[in-house]
Amino acid sequence: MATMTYRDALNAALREEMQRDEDVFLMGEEVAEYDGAYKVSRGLLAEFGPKRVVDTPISELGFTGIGVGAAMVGLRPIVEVMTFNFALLALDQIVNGAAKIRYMSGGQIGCPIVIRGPGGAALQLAAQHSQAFESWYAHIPGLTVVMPATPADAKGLLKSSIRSDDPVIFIEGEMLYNVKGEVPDEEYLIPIGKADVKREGGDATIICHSKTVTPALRAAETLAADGIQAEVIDLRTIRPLDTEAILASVAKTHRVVVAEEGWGFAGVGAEVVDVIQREAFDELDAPVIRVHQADVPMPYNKHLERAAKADAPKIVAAVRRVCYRD
Amino acid sequence: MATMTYRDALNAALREEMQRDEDVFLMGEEVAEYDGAYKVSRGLLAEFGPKRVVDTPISELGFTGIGVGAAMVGLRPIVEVMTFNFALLALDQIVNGAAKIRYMSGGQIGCPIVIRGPGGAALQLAAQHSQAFESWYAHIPGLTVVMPATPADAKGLLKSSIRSDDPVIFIEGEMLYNVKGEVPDEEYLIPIGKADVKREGGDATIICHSKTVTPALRAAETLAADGIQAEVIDLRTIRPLDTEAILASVAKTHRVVVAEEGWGFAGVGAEVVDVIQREAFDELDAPVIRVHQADVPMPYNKHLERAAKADAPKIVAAVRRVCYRD
Amino acid sequence: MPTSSPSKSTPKRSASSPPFASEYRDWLRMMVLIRRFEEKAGEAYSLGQIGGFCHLYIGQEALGVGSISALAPDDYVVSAYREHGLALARGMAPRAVMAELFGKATGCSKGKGGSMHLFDTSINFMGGHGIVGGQIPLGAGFAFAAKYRGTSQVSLTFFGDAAANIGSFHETLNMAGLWKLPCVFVIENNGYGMGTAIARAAAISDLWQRAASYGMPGVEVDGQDVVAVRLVTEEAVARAREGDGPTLIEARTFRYVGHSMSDAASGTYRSKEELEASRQRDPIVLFEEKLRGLGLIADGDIKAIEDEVAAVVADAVQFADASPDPDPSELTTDVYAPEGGR
Amino acid sequence: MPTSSPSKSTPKRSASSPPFASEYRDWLRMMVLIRRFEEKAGEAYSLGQIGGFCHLYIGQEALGVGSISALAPDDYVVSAYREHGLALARGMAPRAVMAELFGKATGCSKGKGGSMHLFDTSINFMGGHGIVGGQIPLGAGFAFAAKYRGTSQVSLTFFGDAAANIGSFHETLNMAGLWKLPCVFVIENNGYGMGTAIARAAAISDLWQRAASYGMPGVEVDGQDVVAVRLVTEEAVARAREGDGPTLIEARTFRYVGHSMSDAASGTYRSKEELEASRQRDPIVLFEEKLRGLGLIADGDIKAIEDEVAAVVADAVQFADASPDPDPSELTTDVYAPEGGR
Ligand SMILES: Cc1ncc(C[n+]2csc(CCOP(=O)(O)OP(=O)(O)O)c2C)c(N)n1
Ligand SMILES: Cc1ncc(C[n+]2csc(CCOP(=O)(O)OP(=O)(O)O)c2C)c(N)n1
Ligand SMILES: [Mg+2]
Ligand SMILES: [Mg+2]
Repeated sequence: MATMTYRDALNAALREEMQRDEDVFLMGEEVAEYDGAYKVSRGLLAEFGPKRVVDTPISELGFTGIGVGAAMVGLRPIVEVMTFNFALLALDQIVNGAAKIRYMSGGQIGCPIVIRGPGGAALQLAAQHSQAFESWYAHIPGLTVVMPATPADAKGLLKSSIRSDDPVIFIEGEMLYNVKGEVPDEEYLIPIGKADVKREGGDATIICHSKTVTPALRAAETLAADGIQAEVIDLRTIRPLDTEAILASVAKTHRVVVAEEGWGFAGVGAEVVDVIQREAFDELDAPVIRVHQADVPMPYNKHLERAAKADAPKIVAAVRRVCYRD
Repeated sequence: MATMTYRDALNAALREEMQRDEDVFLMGEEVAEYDGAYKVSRGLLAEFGPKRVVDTPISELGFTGIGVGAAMVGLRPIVEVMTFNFALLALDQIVNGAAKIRYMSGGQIGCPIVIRGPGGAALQLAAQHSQAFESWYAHIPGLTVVMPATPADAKGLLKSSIRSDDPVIFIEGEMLYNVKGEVPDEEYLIPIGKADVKREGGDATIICHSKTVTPALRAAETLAADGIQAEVIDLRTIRPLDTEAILASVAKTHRVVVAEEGWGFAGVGAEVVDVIQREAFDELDAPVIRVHQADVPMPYNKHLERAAKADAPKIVAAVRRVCYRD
Repeated sequence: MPTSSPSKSTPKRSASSPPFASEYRDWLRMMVLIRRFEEKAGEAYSLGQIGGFCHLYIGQEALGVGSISALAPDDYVVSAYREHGLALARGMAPRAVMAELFGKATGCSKGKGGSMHLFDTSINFMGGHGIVGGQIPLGAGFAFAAKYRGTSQVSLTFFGDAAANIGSFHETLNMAGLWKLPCVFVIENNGYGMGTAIARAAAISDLWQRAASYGMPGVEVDGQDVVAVRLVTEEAVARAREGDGPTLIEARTFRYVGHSMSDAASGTYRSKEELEASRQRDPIVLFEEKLRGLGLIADGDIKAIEDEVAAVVADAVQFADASPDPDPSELTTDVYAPEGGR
Repeated sequence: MPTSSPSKSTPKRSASSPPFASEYRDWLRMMVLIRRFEEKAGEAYSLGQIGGFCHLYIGQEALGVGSISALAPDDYVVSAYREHGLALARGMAPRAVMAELFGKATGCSKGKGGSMHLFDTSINFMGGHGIVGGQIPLGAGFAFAAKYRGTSQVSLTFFGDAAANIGSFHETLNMAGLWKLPCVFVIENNGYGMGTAIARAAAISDLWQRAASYGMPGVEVDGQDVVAVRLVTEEAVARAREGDGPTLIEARTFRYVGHSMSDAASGTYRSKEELEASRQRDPIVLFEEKLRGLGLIADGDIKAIEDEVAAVVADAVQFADASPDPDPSELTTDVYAPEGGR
């Protein structure tokens, strides 16, 4: 297995799928000549040329819609949004177009598009550039929402997403791009809709995804030193949610913390809580506790920002609470 | 008390607040010369003239942004979106502008805007015109989300919303406009953030808002005939959520159903469930059950549409389930 | 890229030596079919057989028929919600359209789409979209795909005058012009977006002039003259097919009916007089007169067309009415692909 | 409404009989201040004293200074994220700007906004916005409010060349033209949106021509010539103030630095040669030469300005560095109004 960054793993997935399928192309701001604002598409213009790696104007609604149109007639566009903050401008095409076209057309027209880019906060980018919208996308039937946390998951899930016949919202993270990890040398796919147990443990379950996986694992280390063995479940796909994996862990630990990067109100964690209390009501030994961003726009100041974010200490505290150890 | 429609109650609120405060104006598509696509603004152009009742082009992003700008310098715009489906196009101005300007400016600039119009489904308007986005807006700190179900609530809450110094998303309903109810003759305000017990009962709590209040009350009638006394809590405001009212009822009934019009995944109901299980874990005698739209884009065919929607029979069934009477 | 200076519909070919004589009867028949179909749809709506929103095409028939007649079979057509007439002009079966309006399983979208969401991939009729301007980037996307694949397909995108004020119009036309996509944009300028006259919504009233911002030709045409529309579209389609990029066509037309079934034809925002005046330029009457003048049809022909069309429309209604509703299981199908992916 | 034909910066007044001589020294000083301030900000960024994104204004100083000099004190200014220079030109205290970049409690936005979100209502500097095009409707909104209230205020809205391709540009300019709002739109055309040259993003390269779509005049001006920018803006502001509606100004300029601190000034998308060539038209050097030619300044003056400015900037940095971080309680304030409402 090679060790590579999350960025390079995504890059490899793009390259392999573009090699495999002539219908796959990449479009977005700065994806071609600039090699990507975050360099995820490095080298692809050189390899595939400007027909298949397309720089766009700053027109999120328009170029997403062009991607949706191209997908409706069978191409497989990968639309890079520079960050998902800017995809707010494209939501109409995603929600009213991509997500609904199959249904509205009575099954005649699919939309095999991937819309990808970084979501959530990086460092000190302030209120307009630090938003995690996964619960919004996951709210919408017709969409698939994928959020890998590791290089291996990023590669295998991006490949699966590109091959999906349905629109996939593929949310990465600026803070994840430099994360390193082992990636299999041979070709592989990771199925959409399957969570992954990133750490086993019998005392409590931490359910997390994307940028909260690393702090969750760190929290588990801290807790282990204190005699609490936490199981860490990385959702990987938000829609469809792997309720089976969630419930299996709850049946084992009976205590749950759900951590996510975004805001709390009607966040992904709320849905996870709902599933658990409904399907495993009698299994729970304590209420499920959630860790998420403070209910404020993201501040610029670095101390305030740190205070706003979900992090390992907050997860530790939450786990201690569900274990009645605080 | 006069009996009037929800539409007329809204109209009266608009008129009274425009009379009271010169800074209040109404803008949107067809609000002036056409008297409103759903006639909510009937007569306002005649009374207040084109300066204060402004027809706009079909430019949701642009005119919402103009409203946000006007609010930033102290006017009190009421922006009518013809339906909240179209407000998808304006989300950047709402989420990145209205909701954040106070915070980003360190408290210097407020945004006293009301964005209002019908949300959710009417009859057979199909997938793109039948969406309930309240959980999206409620996800965003900085926004207030108000959703009255009755004429009296509509009037009192719209007046409070117009007077609020913060941006308010005020979601009405095409299917509510003709609903009649008693409205006090004298001036009154209904505070934002307060739920209302629309029916008392000790056996189970039905938490609902907007278009699900009527079916919830109908369900309660049906259940009463069967010996189950359901309490019906109308949230009225989604953000901030009246957790106190919710918890008080849970403490009384120990059994809860949450009904909403929109989709389930990370819906308003998920948040309500989270609050209840976290704050009243030991009070619950059964898992909370949710009733919401089927997890599909809204179909056009009327039978399919009926099957997709939350309605009284589904609420009855859910209540019977939480009472272990199914 | 130089902007070719926009011209007021100066087609290369003249209609006086009729180049389309063999097609004229078909066009007339199609225009009459659309008119009668829409009248029936309006009736069915009043009877409660059709629900939701229903936007009729009455008055705009020449525009749809003339422009779509310029296409090859594998070209793409996409429109907003006022698309029954366009679907018929493109060749969709009247039965499938009417059944869709009735919400039946036999409808072109299996009863799930309804009036605003007609689709038929067998004729590349790509909808039927309900959000103003939403179909504009889709149309460019089909053109993008054609160019990507190196086919000679062209994409024809219809939208209303009011849609020319929305962001997706601007973003899409800019990219289409920049990338020289093979698409033709047709503004169906019926003078109003719902109840708002164009002069109250657009800072300039000659919308074709906006083409200059996007490095493409802009052309105005009389949308009530089916031949003029055909000629202008034909030129634009040829230009697109040859790789010379998009064209913006502004076709001036009228809708004789309300915005949708819940809106009166006149009264609030336009006067009875204005409506009556517009009827003086009825596209069907104009075309009949032209054909009569050319000696290409006689009274009997018109009667024959009307009779045939009446039968087709009656059959469509009867078919729609007799068709079953979708199976309840259809509620949850077609949300995701049954197989998952490649 | 007729579109007045756009002109290539033909100001009514001529700069040869200098009408602004009394202001020239202030303008030069401000341009130098911005240059030195930004250089320091760049340094502080490298030292980790400033975080997040940081977009410098170096090279564009004449544009900001010249245009803002045409405003009255209660006019509005709004911009994108490349706004440090505009905030200073509008009169924001260098201390307050630098402290905001440092994220300190003494910053103009209390350390909550940062580089992209500078605000100061005391001088009607309305931000600092991070979503491309997002500030354009806001600028029109301020103008709407001015017109609504019957004040004589004008709103000056800045945005980049790349922002002219986004929907909000189109929607806003249409409404501003339609309603004759008192606003002036300034395209800061520095040739690039991040790494994308304008010709690869816009179907036409003369963006001022887009004004014609909105019934307003479009003007191009040399953005490196502070006097020319002032004259053109002054005319547009007067037009707006008199109720004659908006103007679109395209000012051609250069940024000498990378898009943001994480982007190299040259190398990937533009050549060293291109960058060097642009430096031949440095706005500060050009203006110094002009003033020297007019005999309005001498070497000593420039030295004095540089010295004074260096002290101001050093003071700003020192102030920012010494200032406290916001109190932790600030995390949750300013989300909602403390009092609720009227
Ligand atoms: C984004 C959006 N805003 C508002 C509406 C409501 N609406 C439906 S049609 C329409 C008028 C459109 O007029 P025009 O584009 O001229 O087309 P026409 O109906 O005249 O054919 C409006 C405002 C919508 N569907 N989408
Ligand atoms: C809607 C949106 N898309 C993308 C971005 C990322 N982005 C920030 S600045 C920029 C380039 C803008 O260029 P231009 O408008 O010319 O202004 P300049 O930076 O040259 O001053 C981009 C793509 C953004 N902030 N907002
Ligand atoms: Mg129209
Ligand atoms: Mg630029």
